[in-house]
Amino acid sequence: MNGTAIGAGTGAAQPAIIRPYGDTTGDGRVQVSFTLPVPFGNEEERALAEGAALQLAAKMGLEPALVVHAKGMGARFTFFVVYGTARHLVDLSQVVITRREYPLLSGPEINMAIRSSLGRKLVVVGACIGTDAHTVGIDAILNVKGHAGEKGLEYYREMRVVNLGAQVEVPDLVARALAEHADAVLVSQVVTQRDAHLAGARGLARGFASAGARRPLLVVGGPRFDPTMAGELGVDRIFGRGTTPGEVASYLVHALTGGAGAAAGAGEPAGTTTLTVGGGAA
Amino acid sequence: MNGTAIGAGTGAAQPAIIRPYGDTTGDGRVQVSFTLPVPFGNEEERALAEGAALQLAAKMGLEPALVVHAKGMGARFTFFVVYGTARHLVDLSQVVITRREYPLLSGPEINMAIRSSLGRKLVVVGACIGTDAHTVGIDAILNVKGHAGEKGLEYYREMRVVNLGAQVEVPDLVARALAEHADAVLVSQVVTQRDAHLAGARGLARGFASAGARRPLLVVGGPRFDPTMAGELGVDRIFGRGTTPGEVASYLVHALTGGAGAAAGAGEPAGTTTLTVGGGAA
Amino acid sequence: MMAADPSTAPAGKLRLDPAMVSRVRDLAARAGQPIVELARTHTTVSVERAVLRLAGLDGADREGMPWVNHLVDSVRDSCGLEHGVALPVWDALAGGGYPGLAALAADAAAGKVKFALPGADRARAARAAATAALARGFAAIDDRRAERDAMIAQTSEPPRPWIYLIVATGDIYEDIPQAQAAAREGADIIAVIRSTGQSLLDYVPEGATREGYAGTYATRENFALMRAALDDVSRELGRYVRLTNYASGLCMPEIAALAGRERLDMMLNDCMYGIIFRDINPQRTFIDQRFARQIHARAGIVINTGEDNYLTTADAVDAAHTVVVSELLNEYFAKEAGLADWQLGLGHAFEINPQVPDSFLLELAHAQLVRELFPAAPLKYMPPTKHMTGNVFAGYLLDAFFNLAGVMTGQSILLIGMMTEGIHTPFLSDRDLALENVRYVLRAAGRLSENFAPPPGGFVERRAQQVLSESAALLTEIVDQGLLTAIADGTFGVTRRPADGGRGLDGVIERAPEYFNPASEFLEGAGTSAGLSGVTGGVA
Amino acid sequence: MMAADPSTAPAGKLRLDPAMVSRVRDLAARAGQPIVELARTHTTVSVERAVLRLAGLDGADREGMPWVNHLVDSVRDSCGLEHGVALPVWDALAGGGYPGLAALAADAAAGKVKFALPGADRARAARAAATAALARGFAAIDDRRAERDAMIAQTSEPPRPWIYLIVATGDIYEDIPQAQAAAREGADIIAVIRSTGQSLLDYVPEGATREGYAGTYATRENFALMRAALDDVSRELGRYVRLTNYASGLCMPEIAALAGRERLDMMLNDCMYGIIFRDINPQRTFIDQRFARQIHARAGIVINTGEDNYLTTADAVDAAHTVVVSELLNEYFAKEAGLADWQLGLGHAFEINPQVPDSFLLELAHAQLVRELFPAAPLKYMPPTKHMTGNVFAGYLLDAFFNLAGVMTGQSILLIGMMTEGIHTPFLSDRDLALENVRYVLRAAGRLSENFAPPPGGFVERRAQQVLSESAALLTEIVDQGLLTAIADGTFGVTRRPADGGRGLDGVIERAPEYFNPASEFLEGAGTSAGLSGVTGGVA
Ligand code: B12
Ligand code: B12
Ligand SMILES: Cc1ncc(COP(=O)(O)O)c(C=O)c1O
Ligand SMILES: Cc1ncc(COP(=O)(O)O)c(C=O)c1O
Repeated sequence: MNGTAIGAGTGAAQPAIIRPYGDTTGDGRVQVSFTLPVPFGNEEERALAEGAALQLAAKMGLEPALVVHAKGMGARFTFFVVYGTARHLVDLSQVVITRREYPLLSGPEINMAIRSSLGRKLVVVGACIGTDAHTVGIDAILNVKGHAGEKGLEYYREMRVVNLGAQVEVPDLVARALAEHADAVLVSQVVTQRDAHLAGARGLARGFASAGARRPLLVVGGPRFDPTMAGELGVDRIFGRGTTPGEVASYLVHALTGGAGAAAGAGEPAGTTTLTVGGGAA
Repeated sequence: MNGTAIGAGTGAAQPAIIRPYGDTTGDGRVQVSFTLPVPFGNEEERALAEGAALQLAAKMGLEPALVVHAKGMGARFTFFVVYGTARHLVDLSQVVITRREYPLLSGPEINMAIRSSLGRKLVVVGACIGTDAHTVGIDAILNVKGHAGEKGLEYYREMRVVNLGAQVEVPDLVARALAEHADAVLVSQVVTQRDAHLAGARGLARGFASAGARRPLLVVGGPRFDPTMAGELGVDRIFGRGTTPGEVASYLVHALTGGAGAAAGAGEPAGTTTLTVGGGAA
Repeated sequence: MMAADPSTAPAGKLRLDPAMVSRVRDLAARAGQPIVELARTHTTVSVERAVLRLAGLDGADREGMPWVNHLVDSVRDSCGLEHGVALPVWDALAGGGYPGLAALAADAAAGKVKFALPGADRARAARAAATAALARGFAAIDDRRAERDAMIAQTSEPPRPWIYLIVATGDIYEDIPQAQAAAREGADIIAVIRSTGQSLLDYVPEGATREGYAGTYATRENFALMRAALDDVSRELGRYVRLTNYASGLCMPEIAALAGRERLDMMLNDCMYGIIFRDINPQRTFIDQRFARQIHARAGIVINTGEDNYLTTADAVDAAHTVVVSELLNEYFAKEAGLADWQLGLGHAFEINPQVPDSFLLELAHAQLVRELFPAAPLKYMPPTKHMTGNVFAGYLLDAFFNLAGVMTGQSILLIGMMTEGIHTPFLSDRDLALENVRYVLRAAGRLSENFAPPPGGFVERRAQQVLSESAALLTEIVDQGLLTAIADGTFGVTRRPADGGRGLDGVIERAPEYFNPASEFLEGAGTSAGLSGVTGGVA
Repeated sequence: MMAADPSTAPAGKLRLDPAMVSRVRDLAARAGQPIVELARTHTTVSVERAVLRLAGLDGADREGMPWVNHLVDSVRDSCGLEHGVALPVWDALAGGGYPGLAALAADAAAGKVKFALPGADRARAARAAATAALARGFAAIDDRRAERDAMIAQTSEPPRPWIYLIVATGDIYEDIPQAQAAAREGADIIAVIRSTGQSLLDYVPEGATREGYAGTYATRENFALMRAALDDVSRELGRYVRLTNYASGLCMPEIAALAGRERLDMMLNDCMYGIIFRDINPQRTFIDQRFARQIHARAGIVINTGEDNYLTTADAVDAAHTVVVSELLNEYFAKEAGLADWQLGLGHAFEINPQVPDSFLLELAHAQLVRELFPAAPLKYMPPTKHMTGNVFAGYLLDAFFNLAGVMTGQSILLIGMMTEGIHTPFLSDRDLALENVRYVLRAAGRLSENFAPPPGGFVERRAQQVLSESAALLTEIVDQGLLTAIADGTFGVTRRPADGGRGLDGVIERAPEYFNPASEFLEGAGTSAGLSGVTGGVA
């Protein structure tokens, strides 16, 4: 990992304008599957259904496109698999990526930064809020056991972690966070059906709105979050799929100690890129 | 199957404007997979790669879209699976479907039509041309054994079928067709890599160009043909995926006897729909 | 009653030691006995509300708070619940001249009723009235059970394994067509997942509902709507399609009562799921589950336990024995509550990390072990979830191997995995593809199990025997320290749940010596459920 | 030499009757003998060209027509080929004072050479010169064989089953990175599919090629480029990656020669594929295949036969025995040509319609039968193609079951199926996903075969024994009527190929009594290949 700009980072050989690749450069081949609410019974219906699928493919910019599989599901729906040639170009120079605004620090650096700038332990309160009971993600960040080979925040000598577990109501979380003098509140939201996670994050922000100056840093995470949405949801930072504890710890130091860690000279420089859709590998 | 217009055929309950259906009406959910020629190594590269995938998804009209899987393949390629919400609407009233221009006839009707209008056997010469050796498709149309429960053309008393098999060069085919006084030449093209099938069909048309008035009806088939392209390729008719022998026989009668079968009053009326992308089920 | 006869223990393909098998069963009984004692000597608000629901009290006030809650809360406020809700209620009913329980509850809600424990005479009348009301309630449940048998006779019993599918739109009116579509594509059992919040509600919502997150509320009306829709499709298909819902949670006994009244066929009902995955108080859960299971026993409902869940938070290899231990405990509690073998849908799962070498052989060992330990139980086998990623192709493949393991080891109920498990609640097409997957496996390899013969001393046999001895060791520890302590220590699902923590402990009440529960005389005593239903258990 | 010793016939999992096994082997030898006789008494233009290629003659005229074709055609025009090409050629070479064969060929192409059969004296000299040239040629081939052994020693031999993957872009420079990528992802063998037209060409194209339909031309240069690229990646991975190409076709012996010279490791070489699927004349094919196989034997190349193809035109259940019969014939011809057991990559396939009940059990029966009939052969198992549709999810699943059948029955070489088989030649990602598929199956279930034990009298055993007796019956018929008649009657792949039909019959020449082939003394005689290579065959 390094701090260079995109163009350089991707190497000289990488052209800026690319297309999807099936088995030859530039062939543009893409696979798509979807269901349309149309029947697939008699010849008439099948013709209409496949025509509808091809219309959608064309609107998606796939031309030519072939319906390679169509299957009626009950009397009202048809499932399609389509392969086609995407007419769109991908311009790598226009790719929107949010940059990681902080350096990745080692454990000792994090502890030292906290000690030197706060002079006390950094207090983190974590929870799954509302009806979400998926604690594995937040536990991966907080518990000593950690995730992906990195120890969780509990492991840091200079952090005090209070993990409230699942199904915590926002008012209870606010009360507890203030009582603990939390520097940061970490909340996980895994269920996304009907945008439950967005509602959850907004609820969190609203809950802490009245806390004024005592409002801790609000950090939200979960596998289906778009990290660029923090502002919109009223929280300070969002972490996505594959986040590691070290990333979170480094961020906390950056946000709460004014980047003392980076000032310590070690670690990786700020300004490298963070993922738009999550923090790591698939 | 019936001969009504599209609107009626799809039933009163079918709205004209539809969207893809994941698990709720109107949710627009679509699955896409593709490869981009971008590396997926370090954090920088991954961010760029996922951003590029999202850019493509956005251009395809998927918004929001989530990269749910990204995998580096070697040093230069990344494979993605994306789920997103298609912003496009499908307008069923605008679906382009070519109509089957002839009625489907029964075996006796076909034989009778040939006898009454030609007064002799209808001669069909079939082959796989060029280097294509996939005979199963043309055999399915021609051989007695047939396909999908329908007997092949050899089974019709009033047809004489000469099946030349695979790898026939166009000049040889032309010579043989003229020698046999073929009414129709049926050619299969299954290999489509580098548009081999299109080249094959064009070569067929060119080959028969000099035959003038003696040029037989040219019929081409194969699983990846787009039946609307007949004119463009210079042949009379194209059959796609899932064609049945009965469809082909009915077409031959229609094209070569002036639709005598339909005149016989029986059978299904002309004007029903034929598939844009093939004749049958997946 | 619980100690298994060693002579009936299966030899099977794994050559399990019958003495070992009866030893673990014995240990489970010893570990469970103190918990049964706890349940016998305590009641809960939900148990008392369930009594009222069994007596037919439905409905809610304008805010949606059910009358049963109002009534039980009022009684508790007035005179406590240690004698049960029945005596005060039926006494007040008679005394106030109410036309029925709902009217009484409405007055109680309005603070117009003062409940008291009746004296001996009036108590006798109240007791009789309550018992009569419950008799009518149980007669209705018995009718529904008979109705099930009739429906099965009229349609048909699908062959094992039964294909179990989930619907989870949050809207009962979207769930219904999806469930019917799934049934037409081959589902034998439809489970309606509940909204994420419901199990923590200390009341059962009312009416048909269209709002839920990642699931639909369990209500009597939703039960009835779905059961009717599935009856339609059962008749259409000539195959009885079963309906499942979830009892575990703060209202386990009440939902059990509603399930019996609306002819649900199976219910998720685990002795520990609520404790571990919903942070419900352990004592509350154990008391509730016993009464809920007694009702299931009567209603001819098959229970499904939740051991599969442990493997989402614990490692499926390291914690394999915790699944077996929990199944033995669930079996003990279930039989004690009157459930027959054919009603024990014990749960287990295919959750080993697919990166682990020999993972499929390990899965076979685990699944075969469970099959042989519980030969007569309709085991419910759960598909991979934890290691399902966004790679839907890999997911489709893993689900196929799950289906295959199910078939090779003769599992009874296969919950069908979705290739998009790692992404979203199932799309219509996910479910359709999942059914195509299992249909292929059943058709192509349904008879493979005849060729599955782990050799003596081979990998599979050794692994199964290892898990069994680990189970014995853990059970011995649990007997020593007590089940509540073991749970507090994070034995199951690496989640610590202290005996006094979690929700709902305030709803637990120690029974007074004169505690009266009019349902109990219908529910306790030997052989309650055996032989009532045409369904027979056994190895698939 | 061919009749198998009954005592070595395998008992195995299917309890095949050793007498039956040796009976079918015997019948195959009797059916094959007349064909061997035909090959011993005839030559072909391609056999003669192969002699020149073995002697090192490469290159082509400006139109791309190879010098070997010019030379052979000239000789044929001048004095016929019934004495072989060698005597007239080496005689003219000496007589004209040519620096080498290429110069002679150029002159011959220009019509400047008149070939004649030399008289006794000059014949002796020509014979010696030819033999010396061939000795150098075979020394080169022996060197390449030793080089292979060295490379394997330097890298490593991958464990069985070997993963076999196809590249097919039509452009050698696209094929190379795709092949390397596949090797890095786990492929042990790379096959470069040929362009659709090549097998009907009566010459071998020259040079590196970038134009081909659905495959890349087999040329010496392409062989060399790909072998070098795979050597690089073998070193990088520390695992020897094998290269395969296709011999069958009108130039079978020549391509075999080039394969030996460029160290290909395996070659598709079937005694009947060209006849049935390319409409090449049967006699031509049988003569060509024998000489081609003799070269493979010397070069230490494993052959792959093409029985899998029959099941794309015939039904995989009805025609299962035709696969076995053809394998027995291929084995007989191969051994007669000097190939050792470890070189017999006999082909078979997983092609049963997945809608057929018990299809997976039938596949297991077929695959296990072949495994037990040929215990020492590196069997090549082909994935489903015919029943692969546009449903890529279903296709991915079917491929997984193919992989599983391969693992359960101990197949040696697994050709990896593509989920898009029914659609297009493989995408890069198709191949990557296919490798993930097989890696999962090997990792998770690689040791499942220890648990696969078809019970006596069970479905699998009965099916295998049925196929074996059907094979015996068919072989008996073939012995009676002659193999050429059987082929004419559509016995294999339901395709009728009369003995005098098809392409290339005009390239067949009956040998004169004085026919001389300088390669033959290097190729004929016992034990040619045995013990030369470090590769050992046997059950995976
Ligand atoms: C384990 C699990 C459960 C367990 C949870 C146990 C527990 N104590 O957590 C049990 C079995 C109880 C369960 C129940 C249910 N689950 Co669940 N479950 C899963 C499962 C299999 C794995 C989730 C997981 O543990 N991932 C591993 C962790 C490490 O990853 P993660 O959560 O993404 O966390 C990482 C990052 O996102 C990030 N992160 C996450 N949170 C935070 C917070 C902060 C502050 C930061 C910085 C970072 C961060 O860092 C983590 C490490 O990298 C998924 C399916 C899947 N394969 O993903 C379904 C899934 C999440 N469940 C789902 C559902 C619907 C449910 C149920 C409602 C019904 C059901 N289908 O079973 C119930 C009820 C749950 C409820 N009330 O919330 C759905 C959600 C659908 C959606 N998109 O809305 C999923 C996707 C399954 C599905 N396809 O239907 N579930
Ligand atoms: C069988 C088969 C073979 C057999 C052919 C045997 C034979 N005698 O036909 C063998 C093994 C020899 C073979 C070889 C090759 N094959 Co091939 N083969 C197939 C396979 C598995 C099935 C094709 C088939 O029989 N379909 C069944 C018939 C009934 O369907 P159909 O052809 O679509 O025909 C129907 C309609 O299309 C229509 N129709 C077709 N023709 C005509 C003509 C007329 C006039 C009409 C009216 C209608 C009509 O009616 C038919 C009935 O409904 C496909 C993969 C697949 N699953 O589709 C690959 C496939 C076609 N082969 C392919 C290739 C590349 C080859 C090879 C070049 C290399 C290889 N991969 O093996 C070689 C060389 C072939 C050559 N020179 O042409 C590719 C083509 C890729 C592409 N899109 O370009 C495919 C798709 C496999 C793949 N994914 O790589 N193959
Ligand atoms: C035994 C058991 N009960 C209940 C549930 C569901 O509970 P809830 O509705 O609380 O998510 C599950 C879910 O998997 C379960 O296994
Ligand atoms: C034995 C054998 N030879 C050759 C081939 C390929 O031949 P062609 O290049 O003619 O397609 C195959 C294809 O499957 C085969 O099985």
